[in-house]
This record gives sequence, structure tokens and C-alpha cells, in this order.
Amino acid sequence: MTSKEASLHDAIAEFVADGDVVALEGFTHLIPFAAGHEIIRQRKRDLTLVRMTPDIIADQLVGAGCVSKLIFAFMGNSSVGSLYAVRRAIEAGSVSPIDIEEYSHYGLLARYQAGASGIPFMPIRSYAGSALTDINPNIKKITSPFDDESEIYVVPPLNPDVAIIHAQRADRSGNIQSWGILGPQQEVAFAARKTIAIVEEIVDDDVIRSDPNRTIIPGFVVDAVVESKYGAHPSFAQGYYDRDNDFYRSWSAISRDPEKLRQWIQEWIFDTEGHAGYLNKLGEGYFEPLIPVPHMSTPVNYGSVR
Amino acid sequence: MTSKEASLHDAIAEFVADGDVVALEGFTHLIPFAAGHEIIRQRKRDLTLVRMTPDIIADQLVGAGCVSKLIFAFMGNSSVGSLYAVRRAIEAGSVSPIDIEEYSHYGLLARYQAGASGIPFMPIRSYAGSALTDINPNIKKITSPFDDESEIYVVPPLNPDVAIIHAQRADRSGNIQSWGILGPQQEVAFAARKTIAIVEEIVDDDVIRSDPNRTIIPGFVVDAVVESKYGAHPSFAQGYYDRDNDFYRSWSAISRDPEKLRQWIQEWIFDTEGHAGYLNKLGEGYFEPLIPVPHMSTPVNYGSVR
Amino acid sequence: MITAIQTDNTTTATPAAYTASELLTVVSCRLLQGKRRVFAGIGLPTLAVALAQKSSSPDIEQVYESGVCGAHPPRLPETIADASLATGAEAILTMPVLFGYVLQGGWIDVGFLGAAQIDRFGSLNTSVIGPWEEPIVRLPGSGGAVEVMSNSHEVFVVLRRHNLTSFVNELDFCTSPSLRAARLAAPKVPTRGLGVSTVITDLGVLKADNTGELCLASVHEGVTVEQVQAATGWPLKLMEHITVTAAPTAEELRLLREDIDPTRVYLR
Amino acid sequence: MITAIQTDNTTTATPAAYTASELLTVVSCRLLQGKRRVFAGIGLPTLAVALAQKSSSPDIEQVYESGVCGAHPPRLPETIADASLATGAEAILTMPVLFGYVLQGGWIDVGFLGAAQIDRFGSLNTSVIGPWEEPIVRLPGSGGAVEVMSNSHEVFVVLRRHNLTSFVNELDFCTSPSLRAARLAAPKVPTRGLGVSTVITDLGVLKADNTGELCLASVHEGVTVEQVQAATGWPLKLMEHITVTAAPTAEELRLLREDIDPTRVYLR
Repeated sequence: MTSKEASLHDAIAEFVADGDVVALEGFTHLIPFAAGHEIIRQRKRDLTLVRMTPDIIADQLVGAGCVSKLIFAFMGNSSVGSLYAVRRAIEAGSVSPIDIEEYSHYGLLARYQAGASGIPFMPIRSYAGSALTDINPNIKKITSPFDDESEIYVVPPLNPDVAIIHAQRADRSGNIQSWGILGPQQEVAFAARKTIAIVEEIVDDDVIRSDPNRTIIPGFVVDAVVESKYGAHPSFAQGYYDRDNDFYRSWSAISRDPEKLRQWIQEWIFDTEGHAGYLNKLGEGYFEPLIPVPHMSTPVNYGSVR
Repeated sequence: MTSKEASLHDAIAEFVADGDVVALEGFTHLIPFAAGHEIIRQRKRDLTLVRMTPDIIADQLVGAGCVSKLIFAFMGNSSVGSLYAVRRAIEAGSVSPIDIEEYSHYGLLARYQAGASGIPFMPIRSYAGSALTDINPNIKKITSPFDDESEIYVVPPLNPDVAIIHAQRADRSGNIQSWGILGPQQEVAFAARKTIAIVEEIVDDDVIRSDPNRTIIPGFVVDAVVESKYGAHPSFAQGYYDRDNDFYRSWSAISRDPEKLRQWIQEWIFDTEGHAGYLNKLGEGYFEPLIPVPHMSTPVNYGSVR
Repeated sequence: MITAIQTDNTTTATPAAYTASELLTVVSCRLLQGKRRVFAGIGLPTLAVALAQKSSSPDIEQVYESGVCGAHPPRLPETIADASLATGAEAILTMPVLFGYVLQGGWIDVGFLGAAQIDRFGSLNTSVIGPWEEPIVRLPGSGGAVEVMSNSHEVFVVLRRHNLTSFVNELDFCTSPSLRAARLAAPKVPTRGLGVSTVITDLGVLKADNTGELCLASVHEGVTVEQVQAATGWPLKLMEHITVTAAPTAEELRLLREDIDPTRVYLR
Repeated sequence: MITAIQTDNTTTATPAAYTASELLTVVSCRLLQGKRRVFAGIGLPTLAVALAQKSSSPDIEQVYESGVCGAHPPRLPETIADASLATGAEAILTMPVLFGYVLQGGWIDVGFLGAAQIDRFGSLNTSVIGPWEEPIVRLPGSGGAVEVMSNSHEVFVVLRRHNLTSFVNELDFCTSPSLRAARLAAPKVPTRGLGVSTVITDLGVLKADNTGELCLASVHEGVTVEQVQAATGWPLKLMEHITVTAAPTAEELRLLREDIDPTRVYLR
């Protein structure tokens, strides 16, 4: 099988173009931070950023001026703070530098599902009475052709130009395996025209093939697979490193002040020249306290012919 | 957590009533044969049998007179024969003892998905021009409210009274783990009002909890969990035993002759008094040539707090 | 003047021997009695479920928006994204299964929600203060709140600050509509459950009457009915019998402080 | 009389040195050149893909209806339910992902189908001989055929017996409609791909012209054009240049017989 291995630089350079609709997904877990930083480093512009839960990565991309539109369902820095760069933009109102398009979690997830499935809409059991239907023309009501002629809200497909996700491991042909909280990664990869997968490690085919049910995205859906250890920092990779809660707590103080934010982006992204530089700057031993004690799954037997 | 462990006899006696809509699922793999036999043994009547791929188990249930309606997408004994009891019934035409309701695979699967999701219909990208739309009023066309006003076919939810599935392992609270070909088991379990899960082995909680991503159905969806080794025979359980292809090949000669079929059901189901009796009758060592050589998954690390 | 009538004679800790967080947790826990499956994020609801599991409701289960079911974290998770929620859980479901099948399928008995604003029938605003197009404060948005509201059999809302800013006559933005608002807006869309049945605040507990209107059901010790009415932005109706919240028992406090949150991650 | 013109001068095995199954497999394999992802069940299509992988198209992938992708079975699977297809595969997808995302998402280049009856534009009957309500012979039904037909970029149909029973002017039942039938029946439902582009039979190969009508494109050695026309239940049109199928090469036969199906599970 053809290798799809690429450097982070090359994957972003080749598959992310100015003006693209780019989905960066990962639900609290496995957020593709290194890829987001590389987008900033390459000074991509006018992106429509799609993310169910815009968090620090969105604050950084908006703060760096890469984003002209944000499609989202929940924005925040968990319970420890706000996304001040995003808020400054949105709270500017009519002079905001970014447009927003707002859903609930399942509303946006259902758009990925419809996009992956090639269907013109996906019905979901909510939105009746929500003001989201007033401000978002993509949430429409239709009538069931069955029985009671009940009505239901539907959302249209979303097919990003590029999906960027992070996972624990893959082989060179891009079969992606992940465990722990899975998020909408499978849906967005199938929905997108191109998919970049960043992984903690590229492993031998045999490892992947010893557990095919663990593959969440088959290789044919993936256009580039990038090995980038700690590429989800400050979020986490189940079994590899825990969440850097100190960093999350420190973010408000940075993001609240536009000048501090600008300095942070300069220092940690533009000046680091790649993810390796970012890790160097964090310093040796930085991840030690975040590495969990091993807790292995009990192997299952797939059986082999006699 | 409350134990949901039950005997096969009690699970069928308690949760399957005459007249019920009963889904027996498993796509080539993990077909719940022991449960089907127990339904025959308990002489359940007037069942609507739902199964994407009616095969020998359907032939047996129809042959034993348990079924008054069959909802399906593909009926057959793989490449080795026909289901003669089912065919005799259907080919009787206007005097057929059973009604049929026919879909394609995704049409029926989408009905489970809609049933599990509480939505009035699920859109699918096929059926335009198919005569299935003429003979099945559950396949209807609707107009998209978006953009181009394209049309799409939809199917309504299906919520069986009972879903019966087979899996490799579970804990006593009914968290079901399965690997290999997964079939529509997750969808039908969530769609059904009650779910009976038969497993090769009930294992300690720790085994299940060492690999939570392997759980396809959480315990709260399961009403009874039954340990019944070899309960999928003559189909297979990945890693436990291979398919009994000899049995599948022998079926046509039995099923083609109503008297032979009657005798087989008497001998192998009514006279065996339970799955243990059926296994006894197969004889010691029967499964030896079907047991695969171990081929274990590479464990993954979930990590534990330091 | 209406006086609150204490109807509960459980032995209570001495007043002020517990914090507001502890009180809200204990009140929430008691309201969970008889419930089976709770959809909740990290924070007070998690504490309430943990307390229920260790006291009145050993079989109660918490389901997380991330898809984690039957979590058994060795220590209290610091965030919803804590790796310890996944390790040792009974199941981690995919997101389509969690939202599509678990929530929409009607498997959740009680959904816990918070909000910046709540109205008389339990509609919630978590999107914006001021107009959506010209926000004064941009809030996080719905997340899964719209789905939790529409699909749980009932919803408990926990609000740490009962005041005129949060209990409003009219929401700036209706993110998650009450059952009543949903039915008025789209009568042919099927609904499920009761919507917001219960609101737990630092002053007392509101419960929905049979029209869905939130009415005062109990006040905490030292709080008067008038005080709650004055802190509510609509003419707050009263249940026929208003109780005084029974204070946390010594055992409830011991469980919370020693077993469940010894490092006081949430018991601020 | 139209004479078939042999345009292919590849070295061929001596006539009758191969079976009909071998010929159909080799013809199918050659038609797969340049294709990437093939949706097929067990049988001739699997052999054709295996042969393609070992000869002209090392990167071609087979996707199974069961959700198995990138199977590496140590021996040829006896049935689609062979456990050896799962062990060592690159991915096993859930059924909603396989049907919803892989098929409906348009990831399949070539879908292989069989049928009891085919019509002039490639509509297929796999449901019933006789009326649906009063069947003479009840057939298996669609399975995933309707979805494969609607969602693959093109469909190859393999029919071992080219005769008037299977090549009919009018189907008893249209299970899986041709692209043309789909568009006529429901012009506003979006379609994808070409429908049936190619039919491979024991007599020759039919290909769709630009209206979608199946026309004779090649005949196998020893078969005349008239013979194929007589075996077809509609006035069979001819492509401008009709070739004679190049016989299997010695290397193709060696791969099939020695490497791929040494126990002749499918090479009946």
C-alpha cells in the first residue's frame, strides 16, 4: 500500500489553502494543537474554522488572524476561563472580523453525519422553540411523510475542504486507531474532501492489523498521516499523556490581553519553527508528570486459521 | 450494579411473548441460534421476525410455525442453498402462512437507526426506481427543504419489542463486548424495547472495564444477559469457534423436505431440552476442529493516574 | 407574610457548618432518589451523583456527553476531559451513539443543566447577553444543552446565584427552550419528558407545577420566601406547602468531604 | 454477418486450456485496471480483485459488505462469513459506517453485482421470478444491491449464464434500478456514477454506451456475435468495434491456480 506519511509542514502546506473550510476536531481529547499551530505558522488566511467545541486552539487561530468564519456549538476554555480573542471578535458585533454560525452539539455532529452520508439533510429531535432556528437558516423544519405527519428539524450536510484530527496511532497507509473519548473524528473524516491525521506514533502494519475493530478511519479516507508526538498538547492523548491543566488555567491571562496574546503566538508558534521547536521550548522532562501509569487493555482473541 | 444474568430459558420466557416483533440479529457472524432454538422449544407463536439476512435460523423458526411475518432484506443460506421452509411459505402466494415486508440492507438498517434515534424517518440515498417502493409503503420520498429542493427516500423507525443478539463477552450488568464483524447489533439493541444478549462468556467487570471502547452496548440497554457457550453455532464467534460450514451445506437436504425438517426440529430442538442438550447431542470434541489458533490483539494503554 | 414551614425533621448539622456548594450538592442528591440514569457534566452534578451512589441510590448511573458510561475514576476528575474518566469505564460510546441513540432514544432520566438566564417555564439562555448580532457578553452557546433539554425525561437546573440577572422575565436569547416554549413554537414536533422540573439555587428549590411554571417549593435555612421572590424576575408563584430545606446530615457531609471530594476540587 | 475482430495480440494459452470461471475472472480482473476500491462479495469478484492485486493493480482494495476493509486472509475465504477475513484486516467498520459513509459517501469505484435477470439498461432483479405477490421462485432479495447500484461510481455485473432467462426485455421485478430507471422514476433524487457500465458473461462483455444501453463490446473465443444476440432478450446493439476476448495468459492462470485458489474453491 502507498505510504501517506508526510511532515506536518508539508501536510498543512499541501492540503490547507487560504479560504478553505477547515474542521479541526477532537472532543476535549486529542485536539490537533500542533496542526493548528502549523496553520498559524504558515499564515493561512480567511479560513472557515469548523469545530464543535472551539477552545484554546480556536482562540489562537482567531487571535493570529487566520479565521474569517467560525462554525461551532460550544466555545469556551472548559471551566477555567473564556476565549478572549474569540469573544473580542464576536463582541465587536457589526464590525466583527469574523462571522459565526451557531449550532448545538448534535446539530453540528448531524451535519457531519449528513455530509459523510451524502444525504441532503439529517433529522434531529430538538430545536423546537430554540432561538438558534431564528439566527441559523440551516436549521429547518420538515414534515414526516408517515402516519401522524409529525414535524422534525433537519440540518444540511457539511463537507469541509479539510478535516484535521489527532489520534494515538496509525500505519503508513493511514489506518487510524484511537481509544478513549472518540469525538466526531470518524464523521468529519468521512465528510471532508481531504483528511490529515496526526498521530502520536506510526506503527507497523501488524500492530494495526492485530486489532482491526480499533481502526476508526480506514486508510483510503486519509490523505496524509503525520507522526507528531505530543501533538495534542495541551490537550491529552489517552494512555500517552494527560491534559496539561496548568496550561489551560494560564490561558485566560494570556488571551485577555491582545498584546500578551500576540507575544505568546510570536514566541511559541512563529519563533519555534515547527512542533519540534515547540517541544524544545517546553523543555526536557516537561511531560514527565503528565505521563500516566500503564493500564493495558485485556487482549482479545481474533483467532487464526489452523 | 444489579446483575442481569439469566438462563436462556428464563430470558426467552420472560421477554418474548406470542405476537411480539422479535429481531434476531447478527450479520453472518454471531447469529443467535441457541436463542432461536429456545423460541421454538417454548412454542412461541405469531411472531414478526425481523432480520436483515434471514438464513437457517429463519428457516427453522418458520418451519416450526413460530412466525407470521418476516421483515428482511436478504434471505438465503449463503452460497450453498436456499431456505426451503421460508420459500415454501412465500411461494404459496395468496395462501402463504406468512406475510413479508421487504427492504434492502441499508433500508432495514436505517429503520433500526431511526428507531434507536427516536426520529420519524431516516433518509437514504437509494430506492429511486426500485420496485421495492411499489410493494413497501414504508419507503417514501420527500423533498429537501434546502437549496435545490432535491428529493430523497426515507424509511420510518422500527422499534422491535425484543432484540436478541449474540456476542463474545459481557459482564453481569450487561455491558456487551464484541469484535470481528459487528452487524446491526448496536442499532437494534438501542431500537428495541427489550434486549436479550447471549454471550460466549460472562467475565469479570475488570475485563470489560480494561477496554471500554470495546463495549458496543452499555448495560443499561440490556435486560437479560445469558451465558451460552457455542450459542451461535452453526454460525461463528470470532476467536472462539469458526463457522460450521458442513452444517450449512447439509441444510438444503433437510429443509427441502418438510418431513425431514419436522424431524430435525423434533430431534435437535424439542428433544434436546435446552442448549446444553443440543451441545451434548453434537458430542464431545465436536468443536475441536472449529477452534481457531489464538491470534491476540496488541493491548492498548488507557493509562492510569499516577 | 408567608412563613416557611419546616416539614423535615432529619437530624441536621449545625447551621453554617456547611458551604453553599455542599448544600446544593446534598439537595441535588436527594432529588435524584429513584432516578436511574443521569446526564451531567463535571461539577456539582457529578458530586451529587457520587453522593447518591454512596447513599440512597447505589444503582444510579452517570452518562457523560463525551460518551463515557459507568465511569469509575480513582479520584474525582478535574475536568470533563480527565483521562481517568475513560480508564476503567464500562463503556465509551461514539458521539453519534451518545447523541443519537442514548439522548434521542430517551434513555436519560435526569439531565443536569446550568445557564446564564432562566425564565418562568425553564427556558435557558447559554448563548449571549444582549442581542445575538451585537452581543454585550458572548457566552459559550448550547453545547449539548438543547439536546439534553429536548430528550431527557426531566431536567434539573443548578444555579449558584439566584438573582434578577439570572431569573429573568424574558431571556436575551432562548438557547434551550422549555417544553412549553417548544410546543408553542412547533406544536407538531414531538417532545419528550417534562422539560425543567426542578431548579436548585442558593436560596431554595423551584419546582414546575402542572402547567410547567416554576414555583417556589422550598427555601434554604435562613432564607425567606420574600427574599426569593425579590430575587426572581417574574412574579414567583408559591407551591401550596413550602418547606425549609433540611440541612445536610453529618453523614452526607462526611461522605462528601472525606470520600468524594477530599481535596475540595468542587466543594469551593 | 458481422465478424469479430481480434485486436489484442497478447500471448494466450491454448484454447480450452482454461475454464469458464477462469476466463470470467481474468476478464473481470483486466477491467479493474486503474480502479482503486472495489465493493464485492465472495466468489469470482474476490478472485478478480486478488488477481488484480498480484498483477496489474497492486494498490486495489476490496471492501466487504460486512464492514471488513483491507482483508489479508491467509487462505481464500470459503464464505463471506469466514473468520479469516476479519483476522488481520486493516479495519472492520460498523454497518452504519459501511453503508452510510463508505457506500453513500461515494468511496466505491466499482461495485460487483450478480442477478437472476438483467435488462437492457442494467436494471437487476434479485427478488422474485413471477409476480412479487404470487412468486414462482422467491429469490434472496436485494441485500445491499440497491445501495451498491445507487452509490458506486460504476457497477460490474458478472453473469455465468448468458441466456434468454437472464437477459430479459422486461424484469419480473426491478430490485436494483439502472441509472436510467432511477432518473426516470424519480428525476429529483440525486444519483451518482454510471450505474452498470459493464456486464461480463460466459459469452462476452457488454458495455454501456453513452445513453446507458448495454451493447456488445467483445465476444469470447469461439463465440459469434449472433450467438450473443440470440441469447439476449432484447435487440442487442453492437459497439462499433467488437473484439474477441484475449484468452487468459499463462501467468494469469498460474497466479489463479497456484497462488490464489489452489484448492479451487471458486474456480469450479
